[in-house]
Amino acid sequence: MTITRRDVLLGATATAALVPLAARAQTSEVVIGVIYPFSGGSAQQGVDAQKAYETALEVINKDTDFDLPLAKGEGLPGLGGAKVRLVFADHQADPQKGRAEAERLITQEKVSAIIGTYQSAVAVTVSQICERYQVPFVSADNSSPSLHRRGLKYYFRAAPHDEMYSAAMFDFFDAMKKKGTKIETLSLFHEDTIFGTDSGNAQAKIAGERGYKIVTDIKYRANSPSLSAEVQQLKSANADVLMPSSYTTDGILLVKTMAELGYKPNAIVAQDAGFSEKALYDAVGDKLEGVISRGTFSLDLAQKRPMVGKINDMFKAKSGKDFNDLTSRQFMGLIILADAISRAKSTDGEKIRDALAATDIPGEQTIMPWKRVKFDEMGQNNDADPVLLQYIGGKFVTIFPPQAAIAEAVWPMK
Amino acid sequence: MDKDFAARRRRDLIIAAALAAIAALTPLFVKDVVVQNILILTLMYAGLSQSWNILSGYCGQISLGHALYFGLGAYTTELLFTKFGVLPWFGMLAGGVVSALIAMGLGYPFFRLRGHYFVIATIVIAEIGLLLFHNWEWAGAAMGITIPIRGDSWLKFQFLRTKLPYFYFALALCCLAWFVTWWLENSKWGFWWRAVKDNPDAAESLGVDVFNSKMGAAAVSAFLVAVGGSFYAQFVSYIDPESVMGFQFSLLMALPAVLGGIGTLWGPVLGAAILIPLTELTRFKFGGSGRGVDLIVYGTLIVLISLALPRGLLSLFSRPKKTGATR
Amino acid sequence: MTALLETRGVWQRFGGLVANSDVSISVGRGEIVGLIGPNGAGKSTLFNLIAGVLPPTQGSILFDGEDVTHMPAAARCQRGIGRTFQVVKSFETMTVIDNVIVGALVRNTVMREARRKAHEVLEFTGLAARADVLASDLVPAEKRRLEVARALATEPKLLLLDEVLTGLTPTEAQTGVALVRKVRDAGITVLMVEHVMEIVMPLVDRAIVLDLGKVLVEGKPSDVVRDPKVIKAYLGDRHAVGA
Amino acid sequence: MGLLYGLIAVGLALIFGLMDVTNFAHGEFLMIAMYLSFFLFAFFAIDPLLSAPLVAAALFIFGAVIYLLIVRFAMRAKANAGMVQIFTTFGLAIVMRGLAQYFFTPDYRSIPQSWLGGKTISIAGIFLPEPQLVGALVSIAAFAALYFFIHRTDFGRALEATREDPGAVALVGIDKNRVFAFGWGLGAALVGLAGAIMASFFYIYPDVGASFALIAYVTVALGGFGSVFGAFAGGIIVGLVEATTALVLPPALKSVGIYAVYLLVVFIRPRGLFGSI
Repeated sequence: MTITRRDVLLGATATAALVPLAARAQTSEVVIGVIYPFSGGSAQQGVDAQKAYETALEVINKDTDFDLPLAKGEGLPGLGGAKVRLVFADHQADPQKGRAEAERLITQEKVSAIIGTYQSAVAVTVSQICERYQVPFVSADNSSPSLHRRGLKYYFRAAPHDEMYSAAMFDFFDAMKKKGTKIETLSLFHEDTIFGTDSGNAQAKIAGERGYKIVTDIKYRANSPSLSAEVQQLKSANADVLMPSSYTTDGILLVKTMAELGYKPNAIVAQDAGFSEKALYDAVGDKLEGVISRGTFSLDLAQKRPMVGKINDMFKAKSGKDFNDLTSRQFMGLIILADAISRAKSTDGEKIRDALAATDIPGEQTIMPWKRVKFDEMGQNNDADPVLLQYIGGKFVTIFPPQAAIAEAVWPMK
Repeated sequence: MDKDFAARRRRDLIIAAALAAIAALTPLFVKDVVVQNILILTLMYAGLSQSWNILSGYCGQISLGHALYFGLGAYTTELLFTKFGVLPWFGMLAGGVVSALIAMGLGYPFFRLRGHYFVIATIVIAEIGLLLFHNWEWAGAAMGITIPIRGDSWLKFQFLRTKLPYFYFALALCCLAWFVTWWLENSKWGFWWRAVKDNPDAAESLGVDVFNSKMGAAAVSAFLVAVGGSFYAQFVSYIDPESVMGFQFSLLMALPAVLGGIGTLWGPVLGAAILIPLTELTRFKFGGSGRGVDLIVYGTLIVLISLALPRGLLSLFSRPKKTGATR
Repeated sequence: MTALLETRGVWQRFGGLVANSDVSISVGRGEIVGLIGPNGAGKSTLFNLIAGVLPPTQGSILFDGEDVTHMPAAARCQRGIGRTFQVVKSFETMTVIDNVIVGALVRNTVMREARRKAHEVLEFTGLAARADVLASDLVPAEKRRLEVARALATEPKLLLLDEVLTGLTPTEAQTGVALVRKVRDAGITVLMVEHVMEIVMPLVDRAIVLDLGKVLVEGKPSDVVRDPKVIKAYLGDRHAVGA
Repeated sequence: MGLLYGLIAVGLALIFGLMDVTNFAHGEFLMIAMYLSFFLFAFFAIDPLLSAPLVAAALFIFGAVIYLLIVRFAMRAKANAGMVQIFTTFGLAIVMRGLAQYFFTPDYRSIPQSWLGGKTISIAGIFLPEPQLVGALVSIAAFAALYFFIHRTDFGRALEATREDPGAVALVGIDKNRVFAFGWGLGAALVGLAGAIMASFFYIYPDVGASFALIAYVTVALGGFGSVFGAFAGGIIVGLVEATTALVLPPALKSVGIYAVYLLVVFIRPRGLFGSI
């Protein structure tokens, strides 16, 4: 057994050691693994993510004229113009399958890095496997704060996490209060998987610190067939602000049920997820005029940075949708990862890791309203400023923070 | 005739030993971790399905709620480990005992139910367990439990660098479940269970304690499944309610047995050996497409096998029985 | 010598329906007793009360000097009551020998001995050649025989036979009759329910006729068949009997 | 809501209870119905309420075809009939989900504007959402019709007789397959009706059936297999229990209430409230 164990060890290091040789010899391609749910209840997110990554791939591999890392020129300059190839894998929202897929991508597809995963629970196991094989994992769109606090060396997240988002919401409330808007009571409404639980906990904590009163804190079962009872409770509590953390399905049902039960809160400030999905607004957009959602992306950034609009057009051509909060993060995640690989001039996991750790991209060279991209020792980018967006007249408008805002918040919502 | 029978029993044992020996040697040739992963899962599901088969196949009490015991095994082990520092090996045992006790506790009301009512009750109880764990803050609720990584150690049954210990444990579990089945098959319990499955009234008239038969089967079955759950938790090193107590586990435990041959000694092993690699391969092959092709392939195969071979794949191999001859 | 089985003033009511009213019968050791009567006479109900399927509404049942009125069927089997079912209930997915082993396990905890016992019983009942056949593949007459074999494997003192001879061809019935005699010769008391009088009468030592839930007549078969009350009770049923 | 559960459940009750076939693809029937309703709306602008009969008719054919193509053979299985049915229909459910994902894409769909969607009637301060209200009315009508149908028509009796003794029925010249295909069609049509109404206020995606399937099984079993009235009563009870549990327990646990009531009922009455088999 000792022999074989050593062999496995050798195999793992060999994977990392041999590939750069091959890559340098042929300068042909760099493989990156993309792990998403492509079947099951959240397959839509997987399919959308695929389009976002393909858009990023186009920017990287083709010669484009954007002020983004790697946009100009073909492929990765650090590796002699090597092209990036993506391998997609389906984790079906199951941590075990995510783990198995990550391992398969690393050992069989010889990927240099992995990006994913939408569901936070899957990110937990995928990042563990990456750590074991010393392959960097870029958590493009997971927002659970617990993820980067596990002492992993190979974990990176360029986007904000829920505590940062929630803090931004409360900053916004504070600002509104100063202007004389009455915001005292809050209703939290969150689903019961990691995302909702984390988000709810973060919000409850900050609310306590800043002296807001939570009148109802409802945790509900994700994908419930009915939310009538829950909405009834929200309605009777009638807080100043309703703060939902829901995925698309529940978001649609929540809004419909609210309309049916005649509950019309003063304001809805949503924790992204469902509330940044086109599907939700297609379904119930008319009832959501004035809803506020946190986000890291806003299309109106195109007014300041024209490339945002162009890249969005590229994405739209593939998917038929505008970039949203998730897809923009996925796009950016791959750009940042590829940039690091190029700077590492290697496909060796450790070198890419070091390059990622040394990343420092100014905000202007992203499609996001961020200050810059720079990771702390836990792999979290603390300069990814969240924004608050308001849905007005069929599109999102940035309303907070002031430096990014292009409009004043409409309060109360219609 | 007795000799025939004894010979058959011995033959089964020899085949099993040979298969186990071959399986034990595979890591010498299979270095690919992905294949190893598939092997581990196959062995694990073979063991789980074999355990499920005891209650549902032999004793005929179709349970689609065994995910409850799987999850209880996983949670007992990890809660004891992360909260009280109890080694997983003891946790595994504790998980098995807890599950067996709960299975027997549930047996009191449950075994009065028959047919669909029983099946639905088992689904429902597992669903209740899932919801409770989902909302149990102390047990990590939706966040689950991440098993702290402390480096390779047999004591903590934790290995980062190699899958071999997991492989051998899964093999041992599978062998244990098989051996328990083999042993019980030719015991008073084995006969009682089959009698209870076929006709409880007749069994009762022949002195079979129907209720306790079911209880015994439930306890053995739950214990083994819980050990499997503990193993899975250690193997994945992260658990959350959905990923150890979800309904899909109940089905995945039943499917191999049903496909291979329910209520038979070899059915679960055969079923798992075909089903699990198939599941994994269809996902590798089509999963990235995002168009559900893997589901279509997988589902179609289940439909076809269930329809074409109601007694399971094993019926392809069984020798033709002397039938119909009325002397 | 006390009777092996005795029922004392047994009543059974299903809602408003009275299936047995005040039935007191007794079966002595080594006897073959026939329990007969027209359709709906309450034979099967009484039979089930004795076998322990359900407790009587009123009255008591004594077996071998012990009150078994409220004892479940499995326990009665251990005390020495074996039974067959009117609608055969074989263990369909098990082989013939395995069916019988289930019965043999009552008295033999060691598998090897239970198996040996089962083989003995199969020899005794003439099913030895079919030992390894699935019960579901037997013809009806064989299934009946299997039921008897299974019950015999429990080594009963009293064997309850529920219409084992009904629905068989004359040859099959003759083999059946011979088997019942053989059972009695082995020292086992037999209580058999039969609908068709012609077959049972030559076989039984004593007949008990039930009608409308009550004991109508009891006595030697030759006397019973000539009893006017019996003839009257059966008259409406004549055609069926003649068939 | 309870009545809608009832409507979903009654189709299942018909298949499950009256024909004694386990149908694990029931939720997927619902999913298909919702998609149909959605597409009729999206392409022909037919309101779900209007398209309900169309959808029901389409599902009728679909159900009958599924029976004739697949389920018929599952019922014929000599060994393990129960397991064969469970897994055949389960496999079917997976295929249907896969096909839905393949053809309809996994996007969440929803009908934005309909006659019913989002409207509410307020009676004495109690808000009654119109879709649910109409759903309830349709359910009551469907139940009444079905009840009458099963108990008062020759076909209903044929259905029951066929379940009990297919052989005997064949002797009187009833074709078992025709009767059961019709029964499956009818069951599916009822789900179609439910799906069309649900489409007006619920989101639609390939896995949508799963959320409802378990509740439907519990509803049917609670009421008792083989009883149309039972499914109706079961639906109302499930709806009420759901609403009341949410007041007592955290909403995330509201299904626990439904499940607990089911367990309680079957422990006391092992055949459900009105079950005959």
